[in-house]
This record gives sequence, C-alpha cells and structure tokens, in this order.
Amino acid sequence: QEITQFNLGIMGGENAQDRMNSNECYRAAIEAELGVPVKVFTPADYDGVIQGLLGGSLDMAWLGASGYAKIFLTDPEAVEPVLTKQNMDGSTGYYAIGFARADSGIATIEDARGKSFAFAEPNSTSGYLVPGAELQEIVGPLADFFSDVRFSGGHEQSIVGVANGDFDAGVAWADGLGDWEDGYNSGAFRKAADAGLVDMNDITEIWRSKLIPEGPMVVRKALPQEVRDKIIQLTADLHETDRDCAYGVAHGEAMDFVPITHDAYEGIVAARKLEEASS
Amino acid sequence: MLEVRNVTRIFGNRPAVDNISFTIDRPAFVGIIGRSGAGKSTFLRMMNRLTDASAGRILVEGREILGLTGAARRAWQSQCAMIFQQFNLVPRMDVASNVLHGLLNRRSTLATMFNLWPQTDILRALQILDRLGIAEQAPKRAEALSGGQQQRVAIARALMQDPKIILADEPIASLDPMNAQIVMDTLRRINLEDGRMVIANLHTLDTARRYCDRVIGMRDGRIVFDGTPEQLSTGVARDIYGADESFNEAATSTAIPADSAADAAYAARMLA
Amino acid sequence: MLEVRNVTRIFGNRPAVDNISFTIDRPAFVGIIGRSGAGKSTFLRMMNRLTDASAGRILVEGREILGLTGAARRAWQSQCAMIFQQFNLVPRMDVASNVLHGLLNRRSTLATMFNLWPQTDILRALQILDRLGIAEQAPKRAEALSGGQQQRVAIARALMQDPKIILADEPIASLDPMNAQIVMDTLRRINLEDGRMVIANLHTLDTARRYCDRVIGMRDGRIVFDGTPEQLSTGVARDIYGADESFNEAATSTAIPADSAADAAYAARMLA
Amino acid sequence: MTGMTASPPPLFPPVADTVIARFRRRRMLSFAVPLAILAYLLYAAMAFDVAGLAARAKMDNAKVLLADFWSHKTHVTRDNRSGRLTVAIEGEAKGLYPQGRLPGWVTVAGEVTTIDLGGGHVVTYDAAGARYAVPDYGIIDIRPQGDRLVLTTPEGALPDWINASDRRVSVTTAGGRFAYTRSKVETFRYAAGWPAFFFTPDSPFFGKSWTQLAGLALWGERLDPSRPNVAAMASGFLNNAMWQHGAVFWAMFETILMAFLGTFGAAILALPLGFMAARNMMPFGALRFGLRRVFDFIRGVDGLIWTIVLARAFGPGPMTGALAMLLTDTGSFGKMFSEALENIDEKQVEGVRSTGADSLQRARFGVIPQVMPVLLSQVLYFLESNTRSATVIGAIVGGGIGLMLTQAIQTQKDWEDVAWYIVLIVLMVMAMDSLSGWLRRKLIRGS
Amino acid sequence: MADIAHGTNPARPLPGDTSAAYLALVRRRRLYGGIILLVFALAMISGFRLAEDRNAGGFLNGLPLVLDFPSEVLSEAWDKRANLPGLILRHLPSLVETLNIAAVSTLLGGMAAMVLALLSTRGLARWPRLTGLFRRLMDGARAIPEIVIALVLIYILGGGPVPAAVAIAIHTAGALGKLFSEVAENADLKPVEGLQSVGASWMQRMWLGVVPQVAPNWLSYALLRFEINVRASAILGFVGAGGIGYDLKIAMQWGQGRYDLVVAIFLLLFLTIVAIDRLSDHARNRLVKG
Ligand SMILES: Nc1ncnc2c1ncn2[C@@H]1O[C@H](COP(=O)(O)OP(=O)(O)OP(=O)(O)O)[C@@H](O)[C@H]1O
Ligand SMILES: Nc1ncnc2c1ncn2[C@@H]1O[C@H](COP(=O)(O)OP(=O)(O)OP(=O)(O)O)[C@@H](O)[C@H]1O
Ligand SMILES: [Mg+2]
Ligand SMILES: [Mg+2]
Repeated sequence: QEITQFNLGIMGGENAQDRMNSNECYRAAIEAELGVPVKVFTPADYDGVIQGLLGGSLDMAWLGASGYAKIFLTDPEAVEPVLTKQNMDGSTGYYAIGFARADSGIATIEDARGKSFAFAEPNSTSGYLVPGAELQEIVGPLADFFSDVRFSGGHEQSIVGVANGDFDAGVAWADGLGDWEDGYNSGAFRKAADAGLVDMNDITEIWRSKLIPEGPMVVRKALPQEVRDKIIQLTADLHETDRDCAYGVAHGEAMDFVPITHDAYEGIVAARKLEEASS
Repeated sequence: MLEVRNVTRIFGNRPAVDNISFTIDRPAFVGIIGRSGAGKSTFLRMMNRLTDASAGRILVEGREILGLTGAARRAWQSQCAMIFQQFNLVPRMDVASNVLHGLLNRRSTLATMFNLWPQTDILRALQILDRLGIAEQAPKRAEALSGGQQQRVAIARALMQDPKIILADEPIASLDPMNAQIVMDTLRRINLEDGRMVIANLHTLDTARRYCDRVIGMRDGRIVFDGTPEQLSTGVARDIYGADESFNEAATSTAIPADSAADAAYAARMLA
Repeated sequence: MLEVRNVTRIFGNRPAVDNISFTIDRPAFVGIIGRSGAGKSTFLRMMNRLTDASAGRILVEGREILGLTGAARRAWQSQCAMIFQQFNLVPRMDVASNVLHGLLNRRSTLATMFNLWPQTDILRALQILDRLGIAEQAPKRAEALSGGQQQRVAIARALMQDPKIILADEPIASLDPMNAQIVMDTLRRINLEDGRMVIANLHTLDTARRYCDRVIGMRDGRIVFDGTPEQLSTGVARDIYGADESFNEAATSTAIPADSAADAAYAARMLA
Repeated sequence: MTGMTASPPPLFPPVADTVIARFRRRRMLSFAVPLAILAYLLYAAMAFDVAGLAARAKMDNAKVLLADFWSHKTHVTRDNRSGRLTVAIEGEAKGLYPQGRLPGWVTVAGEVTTIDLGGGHVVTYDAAGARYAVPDYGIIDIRPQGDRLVLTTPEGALPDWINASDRRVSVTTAGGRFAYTRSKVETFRYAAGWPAFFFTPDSPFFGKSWTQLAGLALWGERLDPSRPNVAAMASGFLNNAMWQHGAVFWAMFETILMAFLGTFGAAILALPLGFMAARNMMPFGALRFGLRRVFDFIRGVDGLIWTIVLARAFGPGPMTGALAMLLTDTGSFGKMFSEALENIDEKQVEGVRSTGADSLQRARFGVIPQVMPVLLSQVLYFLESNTRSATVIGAIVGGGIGLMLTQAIQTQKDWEDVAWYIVLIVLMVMAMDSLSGWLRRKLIRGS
Repeated sequence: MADIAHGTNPARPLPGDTSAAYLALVRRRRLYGGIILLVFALAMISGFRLAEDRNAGGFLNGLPLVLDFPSEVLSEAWDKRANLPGLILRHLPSLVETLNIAAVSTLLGGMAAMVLALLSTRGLARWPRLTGLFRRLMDGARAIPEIVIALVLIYILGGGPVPAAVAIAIHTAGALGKLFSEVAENADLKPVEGLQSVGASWMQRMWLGVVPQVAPNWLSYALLRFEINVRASAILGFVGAGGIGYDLKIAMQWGQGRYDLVVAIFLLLFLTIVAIDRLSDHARNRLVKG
C-alpha cells in the first residue's frame, strides 16, 4: 500500500507562520525521506487538527495531551502516540501552576476557599483538565469550594486577569525550571512577564500540579508500517542529525525526542472522562 | 376568417367578457372601444391564449383555437401577434434582440437560449425595423427608446412573427399624440399593405373613427355596438362610455388650433 | 407686486432661462405656455427658490427674493406655494397630514416630527379640504386618491401655507380632462375669491385662453409673447410651439364629441 | 380672503372626528415607539451591567494596545549567569541586532553597557550589577548578593513605579521599563514606528533611509555579490522574518480565493434552485416548501459550524473554508434569488409568452434579463462581505489572513502585527467593495 | 392621410451600413461573451484546484465522509436524548443574552445607519460636499470584521456582552448604512421637493418626505440584519464575548461526550433563527402590503 502525500498538522500558541517556518526543515526532511509531497497545516483551533486526524486527512501531528485524549475517546483506532519531547533536565512534562496576587493573602490553595478562580479554557490540558481534576481531589467539588469558577479564554488572560484582580486566583502552565521571578524558563508566565503584561513580583505561586506529560507526536494508525517506521526514526534522530531544526520543531531547547506510548496518557484520559461525567 | 361564438370569461363570479359573438370575414382593421373594465383586454388576451376562456369558441379559418394546449397553443400564439399597451418588451435587451423574440417559437430552444440567431433572421429583423423607420435604433437597449419607438419595436416583433392576426391592446394609450399617430399609421399600413388582420383596443373615439374599418363597442363585458365608424353617433358613444352632458371637452384638448379666427372667438367667449 | 428683472439660469453652458423680465402689478392669473424644455419649470422653480438663478433679480413687493438663504429662504418658500405636475405629495401619509405640511415652516421642527399639530391647525386643514370638496378623503393615504384629488390635496397644502403667490407647474398635465377642469376651476376660484396671485405653467393653449388674465409665451428660455389671451393668435401659437402644419390635432383628441353630425362628416372624410 | 379661522365647525364632523382621533393616536405612537426603544435599551444596559463596565474597563490595557499598535520596544538583555548581552526588537530572536551593529543608544565598553533611554534616563549594566539614573529622582542601584538582590535608592519611601522584592526589581518610567532578576537584567526602550517593517536588523539594508535605499538599489555597489541589490531588497522584504510580508500577501490571496470560490460557487448552485423555489416558477408547492426549508437550514447553521463539520471530511485548508462558505451562501442565495424571481415584472414574461415561447425561453428572455442585475448585485455584495467572513473562517481552517490575525491577537503581544493586519483587511475589503461596486455598475449598465 | 411614420419613400432600401454595423456588434458581443465566460470558468476551475491542492484532504476523497461528523454528533445526542429538554432549558438565559446583544446592536447600529445613510445619499445629503466622508466612514465600519473589534474590546473591557454589542453595532452601522443609502437613493424625490417648496427644514424633509417612503425597505433590511446579528453574536461568543455562542463553543471543543449539549444549543439557536426569519418575513409582508 502506497501513499501519495503526507500531511503534518501542528498546533500550539505561536503564530501560524512562525510555526510553518520553524517546521520547514522538518517538512523537507520528511519529503526527502518518504519521496511524496509533504504539507504542513497550522489551524488556530485545536479542532482543526483533531478533525483532520479523525477524518484521515492529516497523517501526523503534534498534539497537546488533552487533544490526544479527545481523539482517543472519539476513536481509539485513529492515531497512536509515538514520540514526545524530553526537556533539558530529562523530564518529559510540565506543570499547571496555581497562583494568586501576592498581596491577596492567598498563599496556599486552601486560602482560596470562597474566592473566584480562573481556568484557561475547557479544552486545555494544563489550563483546566489536569488542575481541575487534581484540585477536585484535594478540595472537593470546585463549584462549592470556590465562589466562582470561570474560563478566562487562555493562559495569558488568566495571568492578566489575576494580576488585575478580576479573579482571585488562577492557573497557568510553566515548565517549573528556573526562577519564579523570571516566570520560570518557559511557559505562560515567562511570556507574560517578558511582554510586560505582568510583574512577577505581583503574583505568587500557591499550588502546583503533578507532572503533566508533554503532548505526543501521533501518527495515524492506518498508515503503512514502513512509513510510520521511517517517520519515527527520522524524528527520533532529529536532535542528533540536525540540532537547529530540532530546536524549531521542539519549540525551543530540548534534549531529545523520546518514544512514548498510550499508557503515559491514561491519566489525562481518565481526567477527561471524569470531567465528562461531572458535566 | 374569424368567428367568435359566445365567448365568456368569468373572474371570480363576475363575467369580464360576457357571451360575445361576432364574425369578421376579411383582414379588416377592427377597433374595440369601451371604457376601462369593459373587457377589451380580456377578450384580446383570450384570443392570444394568454388568458383561458370560460366558455365559447373562437374559430380562425375554421380552426377552433380556444382548445389548443401545449405546443399547439404556442404555435397558435406565434401566428397571432400581440401588441401591449406597455409594450412588454425586454427593456434590458437591445432592440434587434427584442424583435428576434418574435421567432422564439420557430427556432430551437437550445440555440435561442444562447442568443444564437442565424444571420438571415437578424437581417430580417433589421429590415422590419427599417420598414418602421427605426433601424438605426437596433443596437440600443429597448429601455433607452421613447415610448413611440418602443411601441414600434413591439410592432416589429409582431411582424417578425409573420402573423395572420395582430392584436393590439390599447397600443397608443401610453403615448403622446405625436407618437400615437405614428404608431396608428404604422398599424394601418401593415393592415393595408400586408393584408394582416388587426384588432385593436382603443380608448378614444376619434382614433377608432379615423383608422378602423369596423368598430365594436363593449360595455361591462357585452358588445353594445358593432358597426362602421360612420354609425358611431354621439349618442352611441355616450352610451358606450356612460358619460354625461356636463363634461366639457374643449377645456383640455391638447391640440393646436388650425384656425385663428375661431380661436379668437372662442377665447372671447370663454373670457366673457 | 412682482417684478422679474433679467433673470437667467444656465445649466452647463446652455441657458434654460435666458434673461427674462416682466412685471405683474395685481394678483392676476398668469399663464406661462411653451413647449417642453422652454424653461417654464425652471423659472417657477427659481421663484420658489428650489433652483438657484444664475443672474437677475426677482422683487416681490419690493423685496428681492433671489438672494435669500437659510431660514429666510425657507420663510419665503412658505409664503410662495408651489403646485407640481406630479403633485409631489408624500404618498404614504394621509391627506390631512399632507395638507398640514404646508405649515412646516411655521411650526417647530421637533413638534412636527412628533406629529404634534395643534387641533386648530388640523381643523383648518379640514376646512380647506372641504372648500376643495375632498374633506371626506382626509383620512385616506394620499396615494389612494385619483390624480385630480391628489392635485387638489396639493392645492390644499398650498392654501394651508396662506401664500401671497401660488406657483403651479403644469398642474393638469398628469390629469384626465375631467379632473383637469376641476383643478383649473379651483385655481381660478382661489385667484378670484382670495385675491392670491397664481402663476401657472400650462402646456395647452385652450386652457391658457380659458383661465388666464395674462399669458406669457416662452421658447428656448426667452419670452416670445406677453399679452392677454385675446392676443394669442394661431400664428403666435405656432411660433411658441414651433409646430408645423402637417400635425393633425384631431386624430388624438381625447374629447367626447358634442355634436354627432360633425362626427359623421369627419369620419367620412377620414375614411375616404 | 375667506375666513379660515378655527371657529366655524367643519362641514364633515364625522371626518373631522376620525382625523383628529387619528392624529391623537399617531401622536401617542410617536412618543410610545421612542420610549419603548429607550426602555429596552435601559433594560439591556442593566442586563449587560454597563455601569459596572466602567469599573472593569482597563484603560491601561487600552493604552498598551494603542501604544503597541504604532510603537515598538527594544529589549537590551544581559544574562547574569553567562554575561551575554543581546539587543533585540521585541525581544525576539528574529529582531536580534547582530553584534557590532548595535543601535547607537547602546554602548558597550568591556563589561560595562550603557543604555541611553533619552530624556536623561540612563541605565548602566556592569560587573557589580546595574544602575538606573532617573532624572529628578536619583540613582537606583541594584547589586546581587548571594541569592538576594540589594536595592539602593535615594532617601524616602519607594515610589510606586518601583516594584521590588529581594528576587526581582522592576522600574517603569516614562523612559522605558527595567527589570532585574538573578538570572538576567533587561531594559526595554520604547519608540514609535515599526523599525523592522521593511528589513530585519540582520539585513544589510536595515535602518537605511529612503534615499540611501534608492541609491543602493539604483547604483550602489552589490552588498550581496550573487544578486543585484534590488533583488536582495525584494527578497529581504518579502522574507522579512518578523513581518513575513510574502506570507501575508499569500494569505490575503488565499482569503480572497476562498471568498471568490465560495460566493460564485454558491451562486451557480443557487440559480436553478432559486427557480425551483420561486412561487411563480415552480408549480409543485411541496417541493418549493421543502427547498425553502433546506435553504433555511443551511443558512441557519452558520458558516463557522459548517467549517467544523467539513473539516472532518476534508481536513484543514482553504478548500474546506470555501466549501463552508459555499454551503451557507447557497442557502442565502436560494432564498434571495427565489424572492427576486417572485418579484419580477410579469409584463416582460407575457410579452415573450405572446410570441409562443416555451417555458425555458420565457425564463431566458422574460425572466433572466430582469433579475440578472438584481442577482448579480446580490452576489457581488456577498463577495465583498464574504471577503470579511473568509478572514474568520480562515482562522479555523488554517488559511488566510484571518489565521494570522487571530493568532496575533491570541498571543497578545504582537499588537503591531494586529494593527497591520487590520489595516490590510480593511483595505482588502474596501478594495473588494469598490471592485464589486464597479462590476455592478459595469454589468448592470453595460451589456 | 398623412403618413408621418414612413416619410416619403416607403420602399427605401435597407441601409447596408446599419445592418453591417449591427452584425459586427453581434459578432463582437458573442466573442466578448464567450471570452468572459471562458475566463470565469477558468478562474473557477483553477481556483478550486489550487484550493484543493492546498487542502489537507481532497474533494472527492472527502465527499463520502461529509456525514461522519454530523452522524457522530447526532447519534450521541440521540443516545442521550433524555437530556435534551433539560439542557435546552438550562441555556435559555444565554440565549436571551445573545438575543439582547443582537437587538441592542441592531437598534444602535440601525439608528446610526439611518443618519449616515441620509447624510451620504446624493440628493438628500445635508452637506453634499461631505457625502464622500460619510461614505468612507461607513466603508471603514463595514470593513473591519466584528471579531477584530470584539477581540480588541475584550482585551480592554474584559469578556461579556458589551464588547460584542459594540462590535456588532459598528459593523451594523456600516452595513445597514450602505443598504439604507441605496434604498434612499431610489427614493422618489418628488415628495421631498414638495416639502422643500413649503420651506421645510432638512430634518423635516427627511423625516416626513424620505423616511415614510423608505421605512418598509429599511425595516426589512434591519430585520434581516437582526437575524444575521443573532448569528454573529452567537459566533462572537466563540471568542468569549458572552451569550450562547460561548456555551456552544465550549461544548463543541470538548467534543465527544458533550454532543448532546452541542445539539441542544444548536437546536435552540436554529429554532430562534427560523422563528426570527418567519417573524420578519411576516412583518415585511405586512409593511409592504399594508
Ligand atoms: N386576472 C384577473 N383577475 C380578476 N379579474 C380580472 C382579471 N383581469 C381582468 N379582470 C377584471 O375583468 C374586467 C375586465 O377587464 P379588462 O382588463 O378586460 O378591461 P379593459 O376593457 O381592458 O379595461 P382597461 O381599459 O382598463 O384596460 C375588469 O373588471 C377587471 O377588473
Ligand atoms: N437640473 C437640470 N440640469 C441640467 N439641465 C436642466 C436641469 N433642469 C432643466 N434643465 C434644462 O433646462 C431646459 C429647460 O427646462 P425646463 O424644465 O424649465 O423646461 P419646461 O419648459 O418646464 O419643459 P417641460 O414642459 O418639459 O417641463 C431644458 O433644456 C432642460 O433640459
Ligand atoms: Mg385593458
Ligand atoms: Mg416643466
């Protein structure tokens, strides 16, 4: 069985064109390897990529963990996670970090009882799903614990909203490496701080989730085995063969792309199911 | 040649045309007069099969035409041209195309859909337009023409159909006096030169008098007068129109006086 | 009372009204005749200040009115009523409202926009309508009326303005003979009974002859005749209209004959 | 003059009564309608909490936004661990000034970097830490000591524009922004304009004036020996890494393409359907009714929802967007076309019918010529408004200028890009507007 | 009888140049018509192929899958159909908010459009020299996508209905203004002139002379706009501007598991739009006829 073209979907926070550009070398590499035209798609909406994978018009994509869980729950036979990113410290994940205004007197999640709380958006892994599920375990039903639970629309909006006092506390993602006052090495805090949207002195960390696995690179299960092998090999070796390109694909400094399986995302899938049941 | 037998048309429960009959045996110029609502239009529309009759028969050269349907009806329509008061041209198309529409029934649907007319047809349309004195208007859009010119285009379309009978429904009611005269003259000439029968609804007596061989007067759907123009006395006319004596015609005549002595006298009388 | 001095209006580079002057010293019924494009409408519109003049002066009781602007111009317009060929009523509003519009300049904008007409105004409007014989139409929409009735509504609006001068631009051109007579009679009565000056553009000679105290003939923007109706001979008329002998008036007259003997003879002549 | 005073009773008392009663009713209506509207707006203001809005409004955000629309900031960053100094527009790698071609207001002398923020504001980085000289205030001095930062300021309480903890100090002044943490020290200099709009700092053409550029283009020596300066400029401009003009122009084209395909495809589909749904053309009432409801349905489902539905089948891309638009517009056109067909002037049809034309010919000559201008003008009107919708749909299907725009807005920092995209979109829509207006006039008057 | 229709020489030969010129015109017209048709067809075909080429999935491959997503949604919603009434009830308040956004923006935008339209219509304008300015103003208001205004306003004012209402109102003012002015352009000037001749002020001329004429058409456009605005405000909810669109977006993005909610909200929205459509059709018919 032959393929005539290969479509790659990418999602993430950066500008579409930046994503296109930073993946151009990768695209060319796949094209050379497979010998068929390769196209890259960068929809603004999670759903674009997810639907593409489900419908079979995309062959491979980098997804958030929650996006993968959504696909898995819709059709377990659609895609399979194969690789993920390994950070410089060897970890393969990041954190959801709860925070509040430094002068609000909230220092732990317990202090936030009866206050308003902002998640990012319902489809976000670190902005809602994981912290929502974990917080629920700690403090019970969130609607009872907090006075008001809102979706701000995104991590940046949560940060700005909390800093401005629109919400008493919120949650956003960070890699947890480096210093708080810099907004950690990467993540939403870092971006907001760099952009001058927030002064890290004004906010303080009140809670941190368990490690959230990095999103997987998934390939469609229906692809010929030979194609999948080639692609996985090529990507896994990228840090060794072309470091600059790997930098772009990995979205910054990373140690390597390492194999991963569905098991790593069982937790996320469970969280999603929990959320679904509670709705 | 034309025989109308007990033709009736009922709208709702009011008869618009009420059991009329008459016979015409040569290609005459027939005028139908009568005031608004008398049923003149309805009768012509029945002849052209635009409106169905409720009862009666119309025989043209022995053939009953009220019963025709489908292609036969369309074929009859193509032999019996209709000229409307409002011209009913396609205003956005050019004059020559409008004239060519007279051939729609005779040419294949497919070719006409793409406006693909044979050159001979186009030339004939131009010739007809030339005969009516408006050949130079051929490339213009119909809507760009004056009323009189548009009515002549409508006549050209009728001639293009090469009809036996031309029906004209108040052909000059939308026209000013000058254009009205041109149009009536044209119709009369076609009637005489080509020997085509013309049946025209007219709303003015003088016109009927001047152009017709035969005048039929209708009122409330019935024929109340049928005769030569000479027989059309004032009494008959008042009957047809239901006008009364108090109405003074002179005050609003649009004509230009032919004789100044009369004028002066008139003026003196009026201003007395 | 009214003095027109060297008034000119140029459109593009063609003068529509070309240096005309005349004086009227009593509230007369003045008719302006002339064929289409002679500049009749343009002159009346300048008087009402709907169109600006290019040069010249118009003095009404000593006051120059061509130079007025803004509120002064609107105040002048409210004293000088205009009646249009197409009536220019607001068709979707009722007759009484249309008549009340004559007061727009005298009542506050805000009040008129909220329909706050004082009861006395409404009663006066009804009285005027009654005087013109159409009081029972008052609640109807203007568009529902016949042409003659609409024109009388327009006259009522003009009377509501209580104007010194009534300008009428071909007030009967859109009307049928019957209605035309009613409207002209009304205007004449207002002229005589109220002593308001009426200046009317007319496109027919007989009308001018019958109703006017004074007739001004225009051609190509110039005054080519100015005198009493009696002085209006056929020669003068042909001059004004630029008509030639070939045009036959009788063919399209819309009148109903008064005398049947004449008819018969005429018909015989025509069909010869 | 006859007396027209109000005193004598009118001759038609019943008429007078009706008229006066009518005026009374109308008077009430003239007040009731505006009052009702006002009351509703008041209710809505309450429901929308407009009063609370004033409190929630963040005018600083507006200021940031407006400032960001037309100005830029340059980051001067020193990594406190490695000592590496970088100067970059908006702090982005793409806006990095190459070493040795730093802007004039940054001077580097060994370990000491001096940044002149203008107006007497001067920031100095040195081995000991950093100092910020603020005019009329004094010197803010920061020195790291072990794990903490030691802040020395002139006498008195800390002003609110200095935000200090022992881990981070930030200063915001009219001259710029300054932040010190253990890992790095960063100064932000704000200035008007979009400096990298034409060329990024790594381009040899960066920062040249128009005359210099013209000189280079026309007779200057080749800066890149392999190609003429004009070609280098063109490629530098189109491939500008920050603004990506080439990609933006392509995106605009893709947007217009989607609108074009969607609109005209829908028009072609809707024409026969419109005939079938017009009362005076379609004898079968049931079919007509069914078609109308289908139109209602596909119109009622918004284009954005169709986009998601179609994305499953066709995946992301411009065709999906065009098809979504095509689908929605078929609904709109079907309804509008059939209504236009129901409003035709029967005279023309009758004229054609009287010659014996069959139904196709009647449609062709009696109907099409008179509805064509109406249909065309509707289609062209949609073309214009679809250009606008295509920007939004594009964001979802991953194509066109809309994708760039929404992402620039979502990341909340590239506001100058947002401003530029908005300008481009407005220009594009206006251009389509005048194009469709021109075509409309041309096609309706001409032919 | 004087035959002025045909001059003196009825047997005049056909002027050759007239017919030659007309035949040439016919040929030219056929040629141009053919070329235009060809160019248009080529543009459509190549445009479509380009778009297909840049799409992830092809047209023919995708066609059989078109119903996949709807059937997935519907089958789940069918399984959980018992939930639907409850879900619909629960989202009624959001629907009211969406309707309010649409109504307010249509009202405000419509009123602005009335003024702008009258000011920018030839023959009616208060300041004829400024018509161009007002037109550009409308063009601008129309050209900026609502979503842009909304996103910027959300950044400043925070989420909620006001940014959406303002954004839609601005757009409505531009869009309706253009339509209104097209209607006003075709308004009969005779009544206006009649009012002018009695010395009426501009406001009076417009209010009494123009507005009654154009009101049915304006209202009909405004009602159409209202329907469009209901949809637009729902869509703006997608970006966090409140109303039922926000709920729909969240449910839709969540995907499987909440398709019952998607269907419930969608039904609500769709029924509303159909209801408005019927209502406005009814109102329009009554206005035009009555
Ligand atoms: N389609 C129709 N439906 C109902 N009634 C009709 C229809 N057509 C005509 N009528 C009625 O039939 C009567 C005769 O109408 P017709 O148009 O034939 O009169 P007419 O003599 O041509 O008058 P006019 O001079 O106004 O054209 C009128 O009362 C008219 O209202
Ligand atoms: N607004 C205008 N712009 C340009 N030319 C005009 C305008 N109004 C009138 N004219 C021209 O001025 C000339 C006189 O027109 P006017 O309307 O005054 O004639 P009239 O005597 O009233 O004719 P009619 O009987 O047709 O109303 C005509 O040639 C006309 O074309
Ligand atoms: Mg008739
Ligand atoms: Mg005139």
